[in-house]
Formats: sequence, structure tokens, C-alpha cells
Amino acid sequence: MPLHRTTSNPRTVSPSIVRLRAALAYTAFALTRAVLAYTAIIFTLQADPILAQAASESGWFNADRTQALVLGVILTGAILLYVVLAASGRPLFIRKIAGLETVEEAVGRATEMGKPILYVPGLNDMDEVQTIASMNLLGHLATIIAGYDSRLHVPVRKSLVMSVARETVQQSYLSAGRPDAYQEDDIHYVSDAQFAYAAAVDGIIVRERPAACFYLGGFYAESLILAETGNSIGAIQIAGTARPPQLPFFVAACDYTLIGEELFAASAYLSKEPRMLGSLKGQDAGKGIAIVFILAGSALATLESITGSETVREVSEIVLWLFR
Amino acid sequence: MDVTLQLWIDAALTLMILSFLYRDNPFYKFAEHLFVGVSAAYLMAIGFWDHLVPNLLGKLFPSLMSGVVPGAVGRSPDYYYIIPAVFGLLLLTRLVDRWAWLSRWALAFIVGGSAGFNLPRFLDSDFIIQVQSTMIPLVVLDQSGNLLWGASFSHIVLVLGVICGLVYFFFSVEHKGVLGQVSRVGIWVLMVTFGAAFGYTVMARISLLTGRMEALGAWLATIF
Amino acid sequence: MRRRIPLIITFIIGVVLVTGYFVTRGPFNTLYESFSDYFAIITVFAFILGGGSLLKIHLKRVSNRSTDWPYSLVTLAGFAITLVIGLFKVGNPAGMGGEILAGGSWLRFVFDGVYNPLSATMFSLLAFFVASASYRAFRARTKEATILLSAAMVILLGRTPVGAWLTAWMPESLGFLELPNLANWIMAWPNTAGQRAIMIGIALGVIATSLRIILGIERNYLGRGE
Amino acid sequence: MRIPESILQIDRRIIFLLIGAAVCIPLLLKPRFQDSPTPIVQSIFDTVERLPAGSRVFLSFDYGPDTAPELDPMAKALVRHAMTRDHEVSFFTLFPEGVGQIKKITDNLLPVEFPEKTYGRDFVNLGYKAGLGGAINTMVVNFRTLVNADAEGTPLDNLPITADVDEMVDYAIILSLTAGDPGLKEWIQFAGDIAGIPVMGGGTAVVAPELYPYYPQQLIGLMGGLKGASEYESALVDRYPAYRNATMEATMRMGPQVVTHVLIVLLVLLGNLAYFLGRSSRSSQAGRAGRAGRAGQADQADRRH
Repeated sequence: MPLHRTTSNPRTVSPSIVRLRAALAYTAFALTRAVLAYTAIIFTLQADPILAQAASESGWFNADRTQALVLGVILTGAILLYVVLAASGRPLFIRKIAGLETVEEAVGRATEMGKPILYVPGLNDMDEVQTIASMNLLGHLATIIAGYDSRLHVPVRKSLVMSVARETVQQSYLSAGRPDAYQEDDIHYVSDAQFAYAAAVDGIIVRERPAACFYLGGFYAESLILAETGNSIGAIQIAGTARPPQLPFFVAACDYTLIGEELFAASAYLSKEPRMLGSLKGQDAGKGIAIVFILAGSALATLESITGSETVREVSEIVLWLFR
Repeated sequence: MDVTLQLWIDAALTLMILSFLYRDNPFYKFAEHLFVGVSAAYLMAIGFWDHLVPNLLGKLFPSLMSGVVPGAVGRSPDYYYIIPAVFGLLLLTRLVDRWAWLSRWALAFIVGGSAGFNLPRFLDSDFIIQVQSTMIPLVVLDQSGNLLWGASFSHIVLVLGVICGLVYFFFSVEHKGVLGQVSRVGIWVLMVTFGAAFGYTVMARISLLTGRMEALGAWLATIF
Repeated sequence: MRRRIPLIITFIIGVVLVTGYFVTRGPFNTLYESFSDYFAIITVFAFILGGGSLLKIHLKRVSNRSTDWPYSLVTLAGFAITLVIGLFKVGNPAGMGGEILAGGSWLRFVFDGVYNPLSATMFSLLAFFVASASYRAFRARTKEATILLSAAMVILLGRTPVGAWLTAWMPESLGFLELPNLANWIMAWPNTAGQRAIMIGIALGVIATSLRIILGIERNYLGRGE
Repeated sequence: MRIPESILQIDRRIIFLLIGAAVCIPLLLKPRFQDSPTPIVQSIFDTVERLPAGSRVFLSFDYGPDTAPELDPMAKALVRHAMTRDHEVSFFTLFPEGVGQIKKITDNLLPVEFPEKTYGRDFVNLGYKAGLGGAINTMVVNFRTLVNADAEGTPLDNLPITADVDEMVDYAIILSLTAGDPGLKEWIQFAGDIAGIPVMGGGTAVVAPELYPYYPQQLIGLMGGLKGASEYESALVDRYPAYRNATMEATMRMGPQVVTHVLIVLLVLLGNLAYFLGRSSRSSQAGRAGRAGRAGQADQADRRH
């Protein structure tokens, strides 16, 4: 995977020292931000003396959300911890994500055949986290494509997404040393209407016959309209969405599908950037927490249902306070 | 406007789009291009009148807008709405190359805002509550204490299914050995989910086609 | 400056909105409540960018006489006419003060006569694609494919009266194996399990990405260089 | 073994043609299939049935014309039921296109079937509110800031049905008919979970699977797709035989459903039969396993390991 790194000045400093220095600087940066954020939140929550009786209706703090706050601190803390650990040079493993292995192959095939590559970033606007994930992936993909000299076509449904996509792709071409290959008009707005967008993308697919189609982002009913049309022209199709209702269609009609969280993991996988891998490790910790609590909760509930004991119920109330 | 005319346009456009099923053709191209132009403008007009006028202009200049925004009469300006107005205008700097970088401020507002808006929401509804509703007894007894086999089995399937599915999503460990087995079961669970959801959806899609065919039927009925 | 200020904006607005979730009063909560509103307003400004891009692409196609350029004229005409009708509320019985889609207005006609049938027909293409996709994808090639196929078949049959009819001969004691019951069981339990696992995973992905955005670790969306 | 091969690579346009026929023919012949409600639908019916007469019901039409064939029958069945039980219904929508869907009920159904019910006393149209899920949030925090007048601009205080409604919790129940975002999920997240108002409703067959995880803790009941609607219709007919002769749209539209479902099942069986018959002959020439026969994700899952 060609990583785009801006080459640093060839000064004669030992690489390990550079790495250490960078890690320290980064740790300081991340910690400062996090401490600032937590302080800001806690400070605001205590801005009112009535917080002491948070449960009372006149309080500023919404007492119903105490658990969410505590869990939020735990989860974000875990993610941050691993980000900082990763930045300080701790090596992290990431499992294979099927589909991403083939990205380079798909791009190569398109170049050989002299056909374009279609990238559909989904229907959602920039207010949706999966669109941001999609833009990250587009950046990585564009870097690869820039190296291969094939055309990248990105029709979008939201003009904000168009702006971001243009900026991202332009930067990728620039960092790959091919600023001349960047075509602004290939990243264009179609229509805000879902099915007008689908109709136009279908038209693009049958007329331009791209060798590879990527559908990454938030998709709705048009998922299968696009994927079936893409399939009928024999394109390699790689899809990914965090919208569960559309996953079955991509699964049925595409070669590879990134399922839910895999979409968010994909950019870490492609970039292998330590901080992103660290954040992924933190997400795994979150899943670990979920599994432990599900097991504990079910075990206690089972015990309670068998024994009918009041003590068990009280114990589980305490143990499972976070999730009540 | 004329109902018969509308019925004919409706039928013609329906047939043009359906012709795509055979192959790409001039009729489909016409309908597609018409759709893109009309829908983009339609949604812009709706956005202008439904959002910009009542929610921005009506809030900032209620007296000026009283003619077109019914609720604005006698209201005092709401200055919080300067925030979106400023960021909206910053977004347009993209049109001028020299100032284009300013549009990043608007983008930062939107992206940062969605992050702040989504983080607690997903934490609460999709993490906490989903974990919570999976904490169920693996053994279900009826009132008199007899074991209910069916219900217990269902509960076990749910709890184990969620856990196996979660294990599949572990990224930072290799799926080998016991973990590999569990994550394989996780895939099976996901496959059942996908198959079930696909099968379930077929119905929705057929309903849509039924609706369209009924519309075509109404048109045919006017001819014969 | 070009990147620092956006990152500061992201940080501040992100922290304010997270706080707004936990705080019931004051400016934090106001912002949390109105963010969607603000976003909707900003996107209306974004329409200008979108419309500009649309016009530019199609005008270029017409002036270059590219392939299929006459169709671009259709797009341009449709766009211009609808925009005028919409912005000036042409034909609206109540004039400029009327409801945008009031009965009798020209925009209403565009909606009912053009937008709606096109949209509904595009949508209904799915009925055909669902059939061709299932024909191709539902083959018992591997264990996973067989599971996918079986679940889909049970639901497909169980969701119609035919399913009930096919398995009506079963004895009372095996009632849970009747197709409608089996279909509902799959939906209620294994399907829920899979959906939940996906949802929890996505929630963690969203939380981590949001956190990275707020803290400025994720900044690719701003463009990478200066 | 040439026959299985050609069946596997069948032109998809033949499938399209078969589907078209499977929808059109039953539409012309109009067979009628009777249904019986499953517990998840029955619980909605029972809830509406058990609410004391005159309860305030909030009915949100969160869909547009695209999905009307599926959701309109639910809306009609619910409105008929609520009106028969003398509940007070407030119509609302989070979709701009939902306004037209509400109008179909208030202008066409109510005056004909329930001429004695009057606007402003027995039902009211609160119209469309922008802001997606955030709008629900605002309504729960302070109902009157977002909704202070009905769709025509009449202040809520001037309408008997809404004069006493100050908070979202003044409604006994929230019903949403959902086509996507925002919809039931947001009603659950922002209103059900936070304000404790019972939430139930219906969704297209596409969104329904995503909503199952909320049942029964956060969601009282769910009508999934046309089948859910037809189950509700049959529950209604069972309890109120007077409706036996009313046009039950969902029940009518089940005809094409049954035929196409059976057709798809047969096609899949045929495809698998051909696949297994041809497998031996194909394994010898596996190299040219053409793209036409790609198996999609099912194979991918295999490749994941």
C-alpha cells in the first residue's frame, strides 16, 4: 500500500529519537486536548451549586444521564489511552478486512482496461459520521489511483460533500505528486433527490462502464439499484455502510462488503497510522466491556430467575448500575 | 392543473424509467436528465421556503418577513440565528478562490457539531440500551417454576448471538483458535440477519411496484 | 491559521454539544436543541454550491457538444423552469404568502406530475432487482451462503399465507416449526442478535470517530495540507 | 450438462418479465387472502383498544408518496380504529412530503367514513416540522416552542382538542408510520426513552428489521410492511365486523405479494438445482468461472478467513 508521507528533511538525527520525540509531543497534545475537554464538561456541569442535589428538577445536570456520562468517560478514556499508547510507538495488530485487500487490484484492473473508477459516497451529508469515514477512505483511494493514472469519478448528492471530496482528492493527488491529474469536474453534484441521484448514477454506470465501483457511506433504498446495475456490467464492487437495513443488499450484489463498524475501521486499515490503530484498539476495549457486562448481566438475571432471591436482585442492581 | 394531462405525463415518465430494465435508451436518458434538473431545483425551492425563510429570515427579521411567515408577526428577533447565517455565508466563500479557505470554518462547525451531537446519542441509544436489553435470563421459568424450553432457548440464542457477533468485530486480535471459532459463529449470526432482512424487504419492493402498476392501470382505464 | 482556527471551532462546538446533552438549561442546551435547525439552514446555502456545480457541468457539456449533450439541455431547462416556479411561487393561489405546495400552485403540479412518478418508478425498479439479486446470490455454495439462503427462504414463505398453508399439516406439538411462526422467531431472536451486534459495533465506531474529530486527531476532512 | 449452465446464466430480463407478470396478473384477478394477526401486531391493536375513550393519540406520518403503498393501509386502519374507539387524534409529520399523506386521510377518509367527527375537536393536523430527530427532542423538552399552531396557523389554544396540551407527555401514546430517518427509531430515542411516552407504530418492510431490537421493551408493537398492515386489518375486521365490507387495501395487495414470493422461491430453488446438477461438470473447468456467476458476500464470508 503506497503510503503518502511527506518526506522529512534528511538531517542526521537518529530515527528512534525522532520517533520518541514525536510520540511525546503527540501524547502531550492528545492529553491536553482531552483534559481540556473533560474539564470543560465537568466545569459546566458544576457551574450551578444546585448540582449537589442533581436529582432535583431545578438542577442543571440531567440526572437521568449520569450513567451515560460515566460510561462515556470510560469509553472515551479507553480510546484515548490506546491512541496515546500507539502514538508512543507501541506496535498494534489489525486483522484482515476482506475487500480492502483487493482495492489495489481493482484499481490496477481499471487502469489496464482503460476504464474509470466510480466512487459513491452515499446519500448522507457531512453531519453524518459515516460520510466523514467515507471521505477518509476516498482520500486513501485517490492516493492509490493517482499512482495508477486512471480516472476517478465521484458523483455526489450533497454539495457540502462535494466540497470536501474535492479538497480531499486534490490533496491526495498533490501528495502523490500528480496534481496535474486532478480533474475538478469529475467530482460533481447531481441532485439532492434520492432517486434522481440513483437514476443519474445508474446512467453513469451503464454509459461509462467503470471497472470498479465503490459504494462507501450511508446508503438507503438506492443501494440495490446501484449495486445490481454495477453487477450487470461486470464491475468489481466494494461496498460498505453503517446503515444496517442496506447491508443485505450489498452483501447479495457486491463482491465485498464492509459491515457496519468495518467501515470505520477501514481507514485505519488502509493508512496503518498508529493513532487510528490505537483508536480501533480502544473500540475493541468497548466491545470487551459490552461482552463482559452482557455476560454478567445475563448470569445475574439467570440466578435471580432461578432463586427468586431478593439479595441477588440487589447485588445485580449494584453491579449493573451502569446499565440501569 | 388538468388531471388527465397529469395522468398522461405520469404514465409516460413511468414507462420511460421502466424501459431501463431492458437496456439504456433515449427515453430513459430523457427521463433521467429531466429528473435531475427538476428535482435539484424543486428541493432548492423547498429548502428556501421551508428552512431559510421561516427559520432564518423569519427569526432574524420577523417584522420584515411578517408577510410570508405567519408566525413572525410581533415576534422579537432571535439573535442565536446569527450563528448559522454567518457559517452559511462562510460556506459560500468557496466560490471565490482567494477566500475559499474560509469555507473550512463552516465545515468545521458542521463536522464538529455532528460529532458532538452524535457521540452521546449513539452512546445512549445504540450502546447502553442495546447492551442493557441483552442482559436477560438464560433460563426462563413460568409462574409455578417450570422450565420453559422454547423461551429459554430463544434467550440463549440472543445472548450468544450478540456476543459472537461482537467478537467478529474485534479488529486488534487475530481470529484464530477459540476466538476464530466464536467469530465464525458470529458470521453465521450475521448471515441469518442478512438473509432474514433481505427476505423481509422483498415484500416492500413488491408493494412499490404494485403501487406503480395501479397508477398505470388508472391511466389505461381512461383510455379504454 | 487556515487549519488551526477550524480545529478550534470543531473542538469548541463539539464540547459544547456533548455538554448540552447532559445539561438541561442554558446556552449549551439551546445549541444542542437547535443544532439540527442550524444545520438545515446552512445546507440551504450549500444548495447554491450544488446548483452552481450542476449548471457548470451541463453548460460545459452543451458548449463542448460532448456525447449526449442535448440531454444536458433537458436538465438545464428542467432546472431553470422549476427554480423560477418554486422561488416565485408561480400560480400559488395565496400568492407569496401561501404554503409552498398549496393545491393549484405550479410547483404542486411539478411535484405530482413529474417528481413523484419518476421517484416512485425508480424506487419500484427494486422489485425487479431484488428478484435478480436473490436468484444470483442465493446459491448454497458455502456454509455461510446456505445459512443466508435458508433464512431468506423461511422469511419469504413465512410472510405470506402460503407459508401457513404449506405447514398447516404439522401436529400441534410442532407448532413452532410452522413457517409463519418460524419466520417470526427468526426475526425476533437471531435477527435481533445480529442487528444488535452490528448496532453496538457502529455505536463504538461513531463514538471513536466523533472523539477523534472533537480532539482534532481526525482532520482529513479539512484537506490535508495548508 | 448444458441445460443447468444456461439456467445459471439466464438473462436477467427474463426474471424481470416474470416479476412484472407476477405483479400484474393478481392485480387484475384480485384474489383475496385472509390473515391472522401475530402478537407484535396484536399488541398495537390491543393498546388502541384498551385506551379509555377520548385518549389523546399522536399519529406521525413519517413517510412520503414513495412508500405510501405500504404505509397508507396502516394509516387508514389505525385512524379507523382510533375513531371507532373515540380517541382524539393529532396528525403530525417529520417528512415534508408527509403533509400530502395526512391530507389524504383528513380530506378523503374522515369526511366520508366518520362524518360526525369534526376538525379541532376530534382530530387536528399539526402539520410538518423540520429538524428531523432534533424536532422530537425539542417537542419533548418544550412542546409549545415547536408546535404552537396547527397546520393552518390556528393557535393550539383556540382548538378544543389541543387547548390542554402543554407537554408531549399529555399524549397517551405516540404512533409513527416510518419509512426511514427520522421515524420510529428517533421517536423511541428522543420521546419514548427520555419522556417515557409509550411508542408504537408501523414501518416499511425495509426499516422493520432494524426496529425489532426495540420490541418489546422500548416499542410496544410493530407493523412490518404490507403483511403487518394486512394483519392489523384482519384484527380490525375480527373485532368490528362492520369493516368486513370496507376496502381493505393491504389485504387486497397481498395477492401480488403471494405470487411474487412464491415465484422468487421457485427461481431460487431452480437456480440451486441447476447449480448442483452442473457442479460436477463445472468443477473440471473451474478456471473460467465467469463473473456472471459471482456469489456475492456468501463467498466473501468464506474468503474472510
